[in-house]
Order: sequence, then structure tokens, then C-alpha cells
Amino acid sequence: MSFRSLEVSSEKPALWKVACSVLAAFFGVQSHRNYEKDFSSGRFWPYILMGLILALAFVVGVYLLVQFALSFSHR
Amino acid sequence: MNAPRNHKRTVTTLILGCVLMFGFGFALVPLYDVFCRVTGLNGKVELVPAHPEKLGQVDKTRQVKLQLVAVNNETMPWRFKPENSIVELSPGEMYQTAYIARNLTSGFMIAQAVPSVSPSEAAPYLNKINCFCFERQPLLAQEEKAMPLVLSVDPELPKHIHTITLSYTLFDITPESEQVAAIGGGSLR
Amino acid sequence: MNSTVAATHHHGPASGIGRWLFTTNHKDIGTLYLWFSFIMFLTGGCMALLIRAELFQPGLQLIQPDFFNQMTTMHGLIMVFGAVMPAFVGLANWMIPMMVGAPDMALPRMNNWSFWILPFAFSMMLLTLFMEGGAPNFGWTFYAPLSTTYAPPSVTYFIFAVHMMGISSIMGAINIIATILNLRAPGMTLMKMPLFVWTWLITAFLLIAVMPVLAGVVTMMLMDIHFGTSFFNAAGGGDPVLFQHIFWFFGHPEVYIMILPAFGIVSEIIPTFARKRLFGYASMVYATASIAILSFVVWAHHMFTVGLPLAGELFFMFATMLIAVPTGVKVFNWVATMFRGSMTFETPMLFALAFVVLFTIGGFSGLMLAIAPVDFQYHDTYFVVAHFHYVLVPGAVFAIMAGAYYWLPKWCGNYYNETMGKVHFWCSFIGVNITFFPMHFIGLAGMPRRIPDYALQFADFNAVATVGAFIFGFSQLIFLYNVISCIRKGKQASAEVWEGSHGLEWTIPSPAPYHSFSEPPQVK
Amino acid sequence: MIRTILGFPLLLLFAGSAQAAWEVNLPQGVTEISREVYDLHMIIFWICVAIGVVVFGAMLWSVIYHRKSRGAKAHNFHENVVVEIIWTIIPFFILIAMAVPATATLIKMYDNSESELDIQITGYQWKWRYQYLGEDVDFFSSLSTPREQINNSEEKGEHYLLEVDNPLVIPAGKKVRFLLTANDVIHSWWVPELAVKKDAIPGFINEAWVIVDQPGTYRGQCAELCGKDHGFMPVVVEVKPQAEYDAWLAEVKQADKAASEAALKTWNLADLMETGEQVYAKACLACHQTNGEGIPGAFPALKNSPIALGEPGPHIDIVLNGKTGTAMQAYRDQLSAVELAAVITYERNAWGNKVGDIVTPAQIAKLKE
Repeated sequence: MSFRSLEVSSEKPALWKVACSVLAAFFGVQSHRNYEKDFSSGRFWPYILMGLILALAFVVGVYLLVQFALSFSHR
Repeated sequence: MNAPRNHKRTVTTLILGCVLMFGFGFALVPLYDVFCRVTGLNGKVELVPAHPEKLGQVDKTRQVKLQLVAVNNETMPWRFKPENSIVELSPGEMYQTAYIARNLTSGFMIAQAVPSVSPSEAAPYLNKINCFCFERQPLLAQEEKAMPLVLSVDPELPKHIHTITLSYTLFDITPESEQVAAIGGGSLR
Repeated sequence: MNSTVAATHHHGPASGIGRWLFTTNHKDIGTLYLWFSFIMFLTGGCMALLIRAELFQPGLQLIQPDFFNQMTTMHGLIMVFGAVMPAFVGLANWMIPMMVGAPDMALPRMNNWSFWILPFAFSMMLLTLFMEGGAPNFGWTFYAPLSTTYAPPSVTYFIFAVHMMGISSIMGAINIIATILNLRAPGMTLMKMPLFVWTWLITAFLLIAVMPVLAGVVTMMLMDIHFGTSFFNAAGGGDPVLFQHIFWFFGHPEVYIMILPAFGIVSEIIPTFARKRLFGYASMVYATASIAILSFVVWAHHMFTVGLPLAGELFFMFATMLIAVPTGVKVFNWVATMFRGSMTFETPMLFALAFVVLFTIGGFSGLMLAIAPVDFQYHDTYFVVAHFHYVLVPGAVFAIMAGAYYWLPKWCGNYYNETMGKVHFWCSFIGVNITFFPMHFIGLAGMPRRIPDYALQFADFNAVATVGAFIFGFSQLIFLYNVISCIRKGKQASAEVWEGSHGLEWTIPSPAPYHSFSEPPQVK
Repeated sequence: MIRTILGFPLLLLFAGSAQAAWEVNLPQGVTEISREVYDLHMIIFWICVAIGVVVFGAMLWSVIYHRKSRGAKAHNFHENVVVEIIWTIIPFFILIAMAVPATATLIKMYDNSESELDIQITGYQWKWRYQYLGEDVDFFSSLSTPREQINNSEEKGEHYLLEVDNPLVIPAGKKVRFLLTANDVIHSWWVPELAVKKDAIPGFINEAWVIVDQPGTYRGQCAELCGKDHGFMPVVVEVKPQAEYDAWLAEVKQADKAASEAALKTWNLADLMETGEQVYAKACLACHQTNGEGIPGAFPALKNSPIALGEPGPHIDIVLNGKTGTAMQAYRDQLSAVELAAVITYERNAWGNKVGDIVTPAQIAKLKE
């Protein structure tokens, strides 16, 4: 997907930066400063992939929560 | 107006995405079957004979109540009943029984039995060695037949399950030629 | 729609019917979508009045149960696919190019085709009412086997109509994504885009992801009915619950498709009339993105009573409760935008405020429905009907009306009649609450959904709801009159139209010229 | 149903009005589970009301005081991450607090300890069938509200649309396990007071259970759209103390035995015609109409119909086994041998179909068993 934005900085955004901004998205809170830093990197794909990975992590997380809850029942 | 932007890359990527999701919609069908086998979701049971070595040794310490239930689907006028409906089993023990089916109509019919287990967590622990639901059951007019069922309960059945209900629903799958098309008159239900 | 033509050798709109049939102009296509959506809204509304009239008193008075089921099914389908979604696409067609400084949508011809599919899809679906065996009567969620083995013969036309609507929505989404990603004016970076554009970009991705799944499920139905497969027929190894899983995998993202653009519209209107910038713009964008992704993992909260294993019930209960957080948080952002603002209450602001209050009530009942053990009592009762009507009628429909009132002066160059706008608002507000608030009570008291007649203990609130439905229904004619008279004559609108408005769309004159932003504007 | 007055503002408005039916809330129910569900419902409801009061309060305050007409100047703050984090964490913790009791109740609902009685509930298009596993009790339970009340030509009874001919009877204080399945489309068996709602799906079996400690009659309805008469297939559960239940069970078995003996008795044409007419009114009139002419194009006429006038064989076959692909159901299990013989004889000798032969209950009994 071609992607145009003015201030395209060359260096690839650090992976953990991407991860924590996607986590912030899941949480629903993000500062404008980080928001601009995120979109200044000009590369779209890392965020989408990280979003999918963290969505999977969320699913596994809730599954573990379910197993934890089930352990209380007499199963 | 400046030259129209070249959207080919964007549009092809998105259309590819659509085709993939359309395929994903259809892929959900086998995915669902695999998921049901593994978790016993919806009480689904193996439709292929359990291979022998899965039958562990008999666990005499526990008794499990097995209830056999027969259900006719709407289009199925046969008389369909288990030989005996409630039996106490110990896990691992081989149990042989049969379902009696009698074609009460005046025509030749073929039936398909669909098994279902409740509670659904027990489904993966029901090993069926031979079951009349593995293949289609034809019956001539007024013919009666005892359809065999051989099964055993897996000893690893979770401790909290005491009763397993195995139900068979009988469906009419007589080919089109002998049966009035089901669609036409279905309107005023 | 007269308009002054500024650009050099450009021709104005063609004249006569040809203009509307062959238009590739995003403004005309936006108008077509909006008028089509309003006609469908009134059609679906008449069916709703017929349903409420039958339910006014216990006993069968007006229509037979089978026709009643046809009305509930068609009401659901027409309102979801014919009124709400085309209205949002219409608002997107009109406003997105102007908001991002683009001359037109990325693929104008496809834009025309994706509109003109809809009238044919819906006339085919409405014609099923006159077919032998009647229109589809299996609910807008068309569960198998009622919609496959036991369906009236018109189900095949229903399937093709859904195919056509799906294709139209997918093409619309492709068009919007290409426009937003490729045609933004220089300087209009993703960071400066209005929130309406952001919510529509995310909604378009949702459409691309789930409309094909809906097409898949109706194709499976078609194969089950005509080509002897058994996707959903237990006899041949299929499973009716499989249908529900695939449908709701599409269904839940679909309800977010119907509400995210409404979040976008409200996030445009409240800052303007509070004369204060939107609070937490970045959080709103990130929360919208996370809602879109999380909406794919919660679908089975529509199926808590189908007999899921315990682990499944717990998983979907926890996931649904977690997804309620980013959605709820957005409401706080709107309230924070209003806080310490300097507000005036024109009609768009009234509708936006009513949206925030009443959508939140729908959100609360949604939170109650997420609790699985209690959902056993709520499922398929009028409590659920009250829930989704609160998030859809004062939710999506009020946001669409707010958007219409807000941008109408920009579209046609005249101000609408403010007092008539307020009369329309208060009638709709009162009507919507009298109709749907009692439904919480009769749902809790035990009245199931989709029944043409009910026991005596539900009688009085049903009567109240019917009165409310007629108030709400007929007050939409005020809206119709106001819009038509505004187009014909009205106080000339300035380019800025509203005192607190920001954004590229307010920099061009009102009415917006036939071709706007032929030269990309400079975004500071 | 115990009517609880709640703090709904609207309710206060109507509270004083005449003794009309202003039910506003879930029933507390008569089982431990239903009381827990009611408590969960009230907790989450009051949480929502509390959050609502805070949010709408702030909004109302802002709408009143931060108006341009009151000279309010717009402040220029539009971001505060700390405040946002706080108002995200608070609902997050409220939800966690809510999830704990909800999980406990849900786990309790999925308890499959030993049950004293198992009943197979099968959903038919537009009636329920109850089969007591182990006992030989099997009967249909369909709506008993007369059609005149539905068409408003008669005064509506107290339990309008919530009354059946044969209610489901279960013992009090005992664990009863329901096995739910369906004969045609998806139905859903729901009794609000027992807090039990489970879908009945054709080809699959679902499980639910209940321990009712308080004898009484509890009413519910089908809760999944299942076709034309979805609103007309109610559920009535009568909970009796153990002694009364045993007496009822014996009486039902006795009645079945009597019915099968009656089949062996010799019947004359007059008796069969008289019983036949009653059975016809109950089971066949809805489609074939009183005059036996049916509805052209929808339901065939029985008056001088070739089947009714011809050999009894095909006539018996179509009444017992129904006709696939049409609305004609198989009545084999729904009516007793006597009722079937009577209605077939009635159809062969009424409305001018003077065939004169009779079909004996013994004939039908042989075919049925």
C-alpha cells in the first residue's frame, strides 16, 4: 500500500516502540506527541502486523484467564 | 486536474484482501469441524471408528450412567428406539447395544443418523468402535432392523462427569427421485 | 442544485436525468446515496409502524403471524443495509474529498456503479413481498435451518440482493481507502485528518474484511438450498450452529461499521459548537483502531444460549467486557470536549448531545448483556431489542441527521429553518424514548422477540411503545420538509457556515462548487 | 410473579395508575441460580446507573454553565493523558469486580452433578414434546388458548397465550435435567422464573438443569424465531411436591394404559364420529377448516377428496406419517390410537363423504406400536 506523508523519517521505528503504541491503542489512551512520532515514520505495515500479533496475544491472554477461572471450579 | 493518481497498487491489495476474506469465510467450515473434534463443541462425536489401541484398560472404580436417546427429524416417520435407554458402564468397558428401526411407510427410504453428546465436554471421551451412524441405513417398506452400536467410555473422562447422554437424530436422505422436493411446499410453515 | 463554476474550462453538471445516471462527481453521488437512504428509511419505517400497530394490543388485529415475520425481517434488512449504511457512504462521498483536499474520489466510475447497484438490489428484495410464499420471514439474522430448508421460495432473491449490497459496500470501501490514502492534499498528513475521515478509514477496512464473509455465508445458503450441499443441514454432516458462528463473525464487526462513522460525525460537530478542539484526538484515533481489531474476537456473545461449552462462554464474556472499555472511554472524550467550552445549541449540536446521552444508555444495556449468566434471561427478548435500537436509532440515525443538518448549508448554500429543525429534534427525541425505553421493561418482564402477539402482562408498555413509534415516525416528515425547503430557498450561507467550524471543507464557498479542490489546497 | 418496585424514574410516574400490568423487571425466580442471576442483574444495573449519573451529571453541568449565552469563554485544553488514563482504569477495575461473581454463577450453572430425573424436551413447529427418560411417559404440550380469544371475538383469559393442554410436571426440591433437541428448526426453551433458556437445535442435544424448591406453576415461551406460530408455543412447568408428583406419574401411566385398552374395545360409527369431531377441532381445523374445504392453493380440501373417499390405507398413511415437503405433519406420535381412528373415520364420513366404513383403534394401534 503506497503511503504518502510529508516528514518521512528514514530509520525504521524501534519494534518495542511500535508494540507499546499498539498497546496504548488497545488501552484507548495516547498522547498527541507519541501519535505524531508514530505517524512520522511513514511506514504502515509494522503497525498493522503488530496490531494483529497483539490481538492474538490478547486472545491467548483471555484464554489463559479463562483457564485460571476454570481452575476454581471443581473441574 | 493533475494526472489521476495511480491507485492500482492500493486497489489490487484491497481486492486481494476481499478474496482472501471470502476464502476465509469458507475456511471457517473445516476450521469449525476441527475445533469441534478437539473440544467436543456442540456434542460432536467422531464419525469414524475409534482405532483399537485407544481403548485403555477397564477402570472398575467408577460407574458412568450412559443414556441413549432417539429423536426423529420431522421428515422421518420411522419408529426408532434404543434397545435399552439407560445403562451403567465403567470407563474402558466395551458395551454392545442396538437401535431398533422400522420403516412404517409404504415406500423404500434411506436414513442417516446424526449423533450428539451431552455434556459436550464428554464428547471426545466417547470411543465408538462400530456405529450405525457411520453409514446410510436403507429400509424397505414395513422392514424392521436392529442397527448395531458398540462403544466404550474413555477412562480419562473428567471426574466430574457422571452421566453421558448420547442422542441419535434420524434424518431422511432418500434421493430426490423418490421424494417430493422439500422446497416447494415449505412456504406456509 | 445550481452552482457557480469557478474552474477554467470545466463544464457544470449535465442537465436532466443524464446527470444523475452517469455522474462521476462525488457530490452528486453523495446526494444520490443520501436520498436513497432517506427513501429506504421511510420504507423501513412504515414496516416498523405496521409491526408496532399490530403489537398495540394483545390479540391479532391487523396482520397474520407469517406476514408479521416478513415485516420484522424486511424492517431489519432495509434499515441496516438500506438506510444506515448508504447514509454513511453518502456522507463519506460528500465530505471526505473536501476534508482531505482531494478533487474527487479515487475511482469515480466505480463510485457511480457502487451506488446504482443499490436501487436494483433493494427493489429485488422488496419485490419478494409479492412473490408466492411471501418475503423472507426468518429474521434479519436469517438463522439456518429456518432460512434454508424451511424458507419461502423468495429466499433465493434475498440471497442475490445481499450479494449485490455486499459488492456495493466493498466497492465503496475500496474507493474510500484509495481516496484517503492516495489523494490527500500536500500537508494533510494522517496526523491532521479530521476524525470523520479517520473513523471512515477504519470502517472501510472493517467492510473489506467482513462483507466477503457475509457473501460467503449467503453463498453457502444458496448451495444448501439449490445444489444439495449440507453446510447447515445436520443430515449431511452440517451444523446450524456453524451458520451462527460465521454470521456473527460478520455480524459484530458490522454493528461497529454502523457506529464508527457516527462517532466520527459527533466528533466533528461537538468541537464546532463547543468552540473548543476535540479532547484527546490521538486517543480517539487509537481507540477506534483498537475497537476495529477487537471486534473480531467477541462474536459469540450473540450466542450465549446456543450451548457453548463453559470455556467458550467465559472467553467471550471476558473479551466482550474488555472491549467495552475503549468504546466507553470515547464518551468521556466528548464530555471533556464540552467541558469549559462555550456552547450554542443549534440543531446539529442538539442531535449530537442526544447521541452522546442515548447511545451511552444503549452502551450500558450492552454492558449488562455481556454478563453471560444474566444474558440467559435477556437473550432474544425485548431487552435486546431495546439495546440495539438505542444504539442504532438515537445512535447511528441521530448522528446521520446531525451530519445532514451540519453540512446541509455547505451542500446547498442555504441555511435550513432553525426552529423547524429544533421541532424535528424534540419530536424525534421524545418519540424515540417513548418507543424504546418501555421495551427495556417488557423485555425484562419476559416478552420474547419477534412475536406478533403477547400475554396480558406486557400489554400496557406495548401500547406506550406503539404511541411513541408513531410520534417518531411522523416527525421524520418535518425533516423531509425542512430539507426540501432549505434546498429550494433559505438564508444564503457563508463559506464558514458555523462560527466555530475548522477544516478544509469550510474553506470553499457554500454551496460547494461542482468541482472543488481541482488544485490541491495548501494545508498549513 | 413478584412485582418489585424499582427506582426507575418512569415507574414512579406510572406507579399510581390503575392496577394495570406494569411489570418492569426480571422475576427473582424460584431457584438458587435464578436468585443469583437476579442479584447479578441488579448489581450491573446499579453500576451502570452510577456511571450514568456521573457522566450525564458532568455533561448537564457543562451544558448549563458553559454556554456562550452565559458568556462562557472556551478554554484551550484539548489533551490530558493523565485524566484519560484515570477514566480508563476506573471502568476497567469496575468490570474486573463484576466479572468475578459472574464467573462464579456461570460455573455453577454448568454443574453436571447427578440428577434424579431426566426429561427429553423436543421442540416441534409450534409445540413442545416432553419425554421422561426411564419412565414410559411421553406427551405433547401445545397452546390451549382458544382461537376466538386470539381473534378478539372472546374475552382474553388470565393466562392468555401462556396456557397449555398438558403442562410439564416435575418434583420439587429434586435436580431435574433437561435434554433439549428439536424436530425441525431451532427453538429455545425458556422459563423466566427458573432462569433456564437453552436452544433446541435439530440434530444436536443440549443440556440444562434446575432444582426448584418452591412448588407452583411457572410459565415461559419459545425464545428463538421458529416460523409462523413462534409466539404461540408456550411452556408451562408445574412443580409438585414429591408425593403429588408420584401420584401424577401413576395417574398418567394409568391413563396411557386405559387408552391402549380402549383401543381394543369395539367401537361403533357413532362413537368414533363423535370423538373424531372433537379431535378434528383440536388438531386439523386450523388448516382444513370447519367445512373440510381447506384453503385453495394452501391446504387441500378433505370434502370429497380422493384419499378420503378411496381405500382407508393411503388415508391412514397420510394422517400417521404426514407428507414430506408439505405442511402436513405426522400425527402418529401426537395423537392416541383411539383419537387417530376417530378422526380418520370422521373425515371419511363427514361433509357428505358418506363412505360408511370405520377405521378401528385396534387397526391403528397395530400400526403405531
